[in-house]
Amino acid sequence: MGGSAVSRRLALISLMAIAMIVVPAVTSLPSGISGVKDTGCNCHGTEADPSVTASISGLPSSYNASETYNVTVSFTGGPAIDGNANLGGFNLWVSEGTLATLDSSTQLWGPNEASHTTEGNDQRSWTLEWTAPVSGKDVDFILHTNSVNGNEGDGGSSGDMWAKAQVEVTGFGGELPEADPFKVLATLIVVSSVLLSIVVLYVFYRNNPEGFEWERFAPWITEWLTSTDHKKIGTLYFVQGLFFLGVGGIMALMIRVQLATPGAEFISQGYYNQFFTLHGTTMIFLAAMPLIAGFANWIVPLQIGAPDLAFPRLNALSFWLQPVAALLIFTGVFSGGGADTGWTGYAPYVVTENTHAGVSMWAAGQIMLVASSTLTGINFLTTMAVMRAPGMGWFQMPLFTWSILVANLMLFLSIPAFGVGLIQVFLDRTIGTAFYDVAAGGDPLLWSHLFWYFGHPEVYVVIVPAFGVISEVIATSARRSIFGYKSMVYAMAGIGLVSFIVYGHHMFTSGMSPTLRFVTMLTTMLVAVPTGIKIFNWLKTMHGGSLVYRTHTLWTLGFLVTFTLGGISGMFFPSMALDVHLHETYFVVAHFHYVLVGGTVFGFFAAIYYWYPKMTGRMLDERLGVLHFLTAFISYNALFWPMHRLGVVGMIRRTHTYYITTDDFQALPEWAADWNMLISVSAFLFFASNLLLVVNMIKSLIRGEKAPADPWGGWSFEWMTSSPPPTPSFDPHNLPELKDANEHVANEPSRLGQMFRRLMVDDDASEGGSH
Amino acid sequence: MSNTILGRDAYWMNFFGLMLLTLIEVAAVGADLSSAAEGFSMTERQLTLWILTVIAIPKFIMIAAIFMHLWGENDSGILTLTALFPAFFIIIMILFIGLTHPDASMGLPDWCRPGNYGL
Amino acid sequence: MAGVTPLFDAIWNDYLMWSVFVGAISFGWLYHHSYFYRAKEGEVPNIDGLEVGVFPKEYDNLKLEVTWTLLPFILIVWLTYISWAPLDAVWSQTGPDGYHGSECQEGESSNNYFDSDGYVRSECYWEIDIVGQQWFWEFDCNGLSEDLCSTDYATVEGELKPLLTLKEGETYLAVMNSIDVTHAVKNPDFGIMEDVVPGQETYLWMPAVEETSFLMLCAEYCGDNHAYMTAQITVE
Amino acid sequence: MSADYHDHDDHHPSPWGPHDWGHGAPHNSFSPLIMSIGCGMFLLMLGGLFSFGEYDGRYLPMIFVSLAVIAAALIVWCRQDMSFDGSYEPRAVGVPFKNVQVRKVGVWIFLWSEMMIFSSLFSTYMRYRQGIPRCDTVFESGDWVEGVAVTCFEPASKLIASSWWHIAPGAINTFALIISSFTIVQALRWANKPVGSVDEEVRRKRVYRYLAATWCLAALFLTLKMIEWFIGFHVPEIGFLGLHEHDIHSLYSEGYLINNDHYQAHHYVDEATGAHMVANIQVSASLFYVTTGTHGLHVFGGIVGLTYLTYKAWTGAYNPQSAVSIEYFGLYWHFVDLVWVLVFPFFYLY
Repeated sequence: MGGSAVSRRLALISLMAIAMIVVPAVTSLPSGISGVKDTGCNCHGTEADPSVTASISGLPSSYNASETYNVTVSFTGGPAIDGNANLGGFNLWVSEGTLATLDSSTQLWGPNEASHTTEGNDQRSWTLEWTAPVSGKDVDFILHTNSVNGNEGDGGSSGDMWAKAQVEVTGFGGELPEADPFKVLATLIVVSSVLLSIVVLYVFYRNNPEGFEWERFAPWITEWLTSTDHKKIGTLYFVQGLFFLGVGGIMALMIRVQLATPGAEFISQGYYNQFFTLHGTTMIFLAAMPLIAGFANWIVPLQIGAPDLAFPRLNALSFWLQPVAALLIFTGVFSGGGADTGWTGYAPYVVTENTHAGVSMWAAGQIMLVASSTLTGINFLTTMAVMRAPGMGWFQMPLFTWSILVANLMLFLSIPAFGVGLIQVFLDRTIGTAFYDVAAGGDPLLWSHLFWYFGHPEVYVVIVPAFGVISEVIATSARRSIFGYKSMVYAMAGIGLVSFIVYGHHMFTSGMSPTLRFVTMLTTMLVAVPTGIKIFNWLKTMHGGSLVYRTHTLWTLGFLVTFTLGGISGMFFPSMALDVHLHETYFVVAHFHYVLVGGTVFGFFAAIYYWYPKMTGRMLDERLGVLHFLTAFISYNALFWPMHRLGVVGMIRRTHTYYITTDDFQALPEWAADWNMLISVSAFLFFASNLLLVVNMIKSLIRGEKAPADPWGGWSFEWMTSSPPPTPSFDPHNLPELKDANEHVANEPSRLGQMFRRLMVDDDASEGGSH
Repeated sequence: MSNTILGRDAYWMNFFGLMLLTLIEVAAVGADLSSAAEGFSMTERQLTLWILTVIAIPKFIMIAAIFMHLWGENDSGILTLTALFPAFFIIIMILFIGLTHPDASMGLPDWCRPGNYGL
Repeated sequence: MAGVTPLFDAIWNDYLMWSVFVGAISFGWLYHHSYFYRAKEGEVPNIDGLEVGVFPKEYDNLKLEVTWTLLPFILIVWLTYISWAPLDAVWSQTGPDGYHGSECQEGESSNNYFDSDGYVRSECYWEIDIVGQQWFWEFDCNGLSEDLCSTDYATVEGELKPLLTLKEGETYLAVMNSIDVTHAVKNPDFGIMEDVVPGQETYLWMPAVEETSFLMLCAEYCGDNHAYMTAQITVE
Repeated sequence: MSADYHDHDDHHPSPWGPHDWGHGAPHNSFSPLIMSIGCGMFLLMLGGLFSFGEYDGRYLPMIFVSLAVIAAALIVWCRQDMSFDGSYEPRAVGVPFKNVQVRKVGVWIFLWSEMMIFSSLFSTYMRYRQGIPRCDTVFESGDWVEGVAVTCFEPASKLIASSWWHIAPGAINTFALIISSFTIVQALRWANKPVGSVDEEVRRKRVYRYLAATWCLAALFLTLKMIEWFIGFHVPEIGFLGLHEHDIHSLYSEGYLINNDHYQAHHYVDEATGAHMVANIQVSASLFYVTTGTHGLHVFGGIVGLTYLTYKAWTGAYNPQSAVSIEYFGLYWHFVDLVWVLVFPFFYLY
């Protein structure tokens, strides 16, 4: 704000200084005039003379972008009379667009300043070409003309007169002038607050149709802002997750429109680069993780029979850090310079000054998300370790709870590495430390290591909870207990453990230590084993069952198809000869969207259809649900399946455009353009089909059927409570007790269990553990 | 509070032990160890590093065991196990991030190459 | 299907075969069970007697579970083996033990040929430099003769881009460096890529086995003009 | 939703005020919301205050505003906890933490993430320490030209461990932290003495004095750190100790800075030619300041916690029923000490 005013003033002063320096030059009249825009034409006398009239013609009242106009500048009056050796000269300055000469009577001082030449000083009018800018800003034309008498005395200028004319051509108002980031951010906060307030008031009104009174509204809204109840916080997470799923989806659509045809200019590369960066960051951190956290908040305490989480206030803090962090991450977008580093934010690009300004806040927002995840981790790990209802041993925990346990363990232990990396980047970008300054010896690969040490567990963090959902849904839908409960648990734990030693496969072509590349190539192959166990166990669960087809059953079967495909395509990457070609191509994009959309998102769609009645007490519409599944499943596959083929023929990620083979060089085959069009169309269909889910949820809230306590016939504790459950979810003084249909196991700890038991605090220890 | 070391109060004993070890550390850095280092055929700096590392370990254990109650309480056993849980992940991090060094792909060591095994 | 390089194709086909095999088993199983074990009209049975608040009857079979732990394990051991085999070729070392010998002396030729496994072997190689910079590539032939390696400019979609001309039948080792941020050389027709990292040299084997002319791309995001950071490589 | 809310209305204390810890219903709080906003503001303003090392003072007032917001949130948080008297101290059920206090398990799990944070910092340190040649090695090799900066690793210990006086603040800090670890277990011990075995007024005084001593030691730690980093100190002439009057320069005035790419030190002067070696030490300085600074921030966090504990102890709130609260804080505090046990040798001595 102040800075730009100061620099504008400085620019003005320096312009004036330059003008004064060139004064001697401009007085040598016949060769042209320059630098008179601000000082006025002092080359022929000090004052403008009213007897001379300058005029500009040929300009439209408002221009079209990039169109070229012929501009004629002329003057009348003054001492210029026919027969003089020289008649006059001019200087034309435009604020926007570019000038060009048409003949030798004019010359350019720059793209926006022109004058006459020695040849042209015997004319009274000159014609130039002006190409309008694309910006759409209003354009000023400033013209100075001399009318000269052609004498030689006094350096040729005595008795000459000059005039000034100014014309403004209005633009089409296209691009906004550069905005002040903080003003824009403030405006956006105000606007979104207003929108949010309207929504909140409407929801309040629906709940209290008898009327709006502050006495009723204040405690209601305070309750939502301050609640530490796991169910309310779960709902808040859920709303945030769905909102950003939409935001991330819209950014994906922008990307797809741009890529629908080769060489398109739908969005500029600056925006494209922001969109793919924020699409990744949003989808992983602001959509997938909050959706998972939402379900974990809602379901985990209910499933283990706990009244609430262990640290409810920390839980509230975990949530509230997220919307604020989201605001920081998007700060740059509001001011036109969102982060453009890719969600991986590779160093040293991420710390260079020619990144967009939003990168700093992108890092800052993620630091807050790291804090949020850390608090969530403490909370959930403690809750699951200490607050299971009587009778519920580790191996009686429902599989969804197990999946949240494994996911939180991975997240909790890996995210500090990311946090440290982000802090290094943030400090590099603010106070100027040199962690990733290559000239100072910084190692760009350190960031990749810290990022992927977290990043690989992270992608399992978002997929493992979906495993839990699928395990619950498929068992309930098949009316069976899950096949191989223990091997399911061991497989999940195995995935969790392996995730920490495989991350190097993201860096196979990065110049990382070759030994580590080799080691992670071997370990990456191992991932297939526990994943395979899980898939086969799910399939076997259906065996001898009686599959009741509901919407969540459909999503689960859909998950099994897409996740298996995603798993298989994942096996191509640890093979080095394949990886050096497939790395950074659309084959990778296809793979991780098959796992993250076909896995996580499908899993959580199943979870929505499965647990929504429990959360709201209202059933969802099955017909709409089936329609949602069918349209989404088909458009999803049409969206991501072709990407495999595009990747193999060499289409790379994160580029604003792609090249089709021409006569001169080989690039993508011609059909690649058609396939991209197909992908883009499918993307819109996929997005639209998911709106059905939103419609379904709203419809259910307004006039859904009342849900019973156990609509699907599940066994775990959440089905014991009413729909929706009371607060606190279970009476702390009268916790439910889990019975076991297998009587033989409960009281016989295994050898490992006996070891634990020796280490544990005895029941009869007086005031066990205290001092 | 019944814990004792050599018949004296554990906190006090631990405190004195820690002070002593820290004094040794400071002394090891300040003292001229070059002649001793030659005896171990290493540079003085290496010897200092070894002394510092070796002393850091008992200090670490003493603080964890006595002050953080990982020794001698009812819940010490299970909490020690809890405290050690991240060890695997820390080791992986130090091996993979702390101790690797960037190199070109052709620097793949022989033991990773099939050709080395005649395959 | 791919037709990238003989080495890529060989492993790709193996992998594709095993993928189809695994996919066929999984999907056959899935489709069969989801149809055959569907609930009949109006029927809501409770096969394992699920009951709220009761941990359900265990349903497992150790032999089966061990089977589908071991079989995939054996499969991945096999896949690891076939992926390991080309490591010597993909990340070949220099010198007589490597697939591309030592650096060529003047007058020598790489004489590229395919061995029985589909790997390119050469008698010696030529060293060239590739330098990445926001947002263009720079080639340096290191003084090699015109017919072995030459640099020029070509027009790619209306923009002037660097052109590198290599000789068919020769093998090149690209010594790569970046002067600002991380880039990556991606040569789709050679089926290879490797990052170009500032402050560190990386290497890339480029065996020019057949005549072609293709676009070299930047595959690591490097800033505004990333998508347009291309160059043309011609093998003739 | 609003319906069942009203059922609980009467039990709900204000979200600003002290909690009623006696009943199990959720305790509402404004603190999380305010703290999040404060943290967001702080990071935003920090991004305005510094940009690639350029300082812009216009954002400074907002930094203080955001810190005030965070402080307000902390005050609300602590105010709600003041009413906590230890009567509501749930214990774990089931394997493996059976009978252990829930909050103790929570603190230990929190320490996992602290361990990973410092492991990440140490991994960074190891990688750079190995990967970048040491300045003294480069200097001795003679592989440098005067006036052209050499990129090399200059450990801070080169300055700090150069004399007894230089290392004094760090060494005193080491002892300060060990003593503070000891004072806090003493506070715990006094709070834990069975009721009746000790006069309650004596207990109150002992507990809060030990906690206050811990507070002072933590403050001493940070003060000495600032002296070592930025201020330096003066050694007077003391004849009978053989001391000469001289100044001990701070790291700042020695030019050991995160943005110094032209570092010169007296020990990098070639005696034969008088040529200075100029070094780019930004990475080593960044590592030193950020790692020890992260530790220092943990000490600062400890001071914040100790302020609350000391105040609560002054009101006489700690007795055997509620003493475990001191232990939970103590676990964190000892962990900070443990980290120093590693930071001190590797950043100050080696």
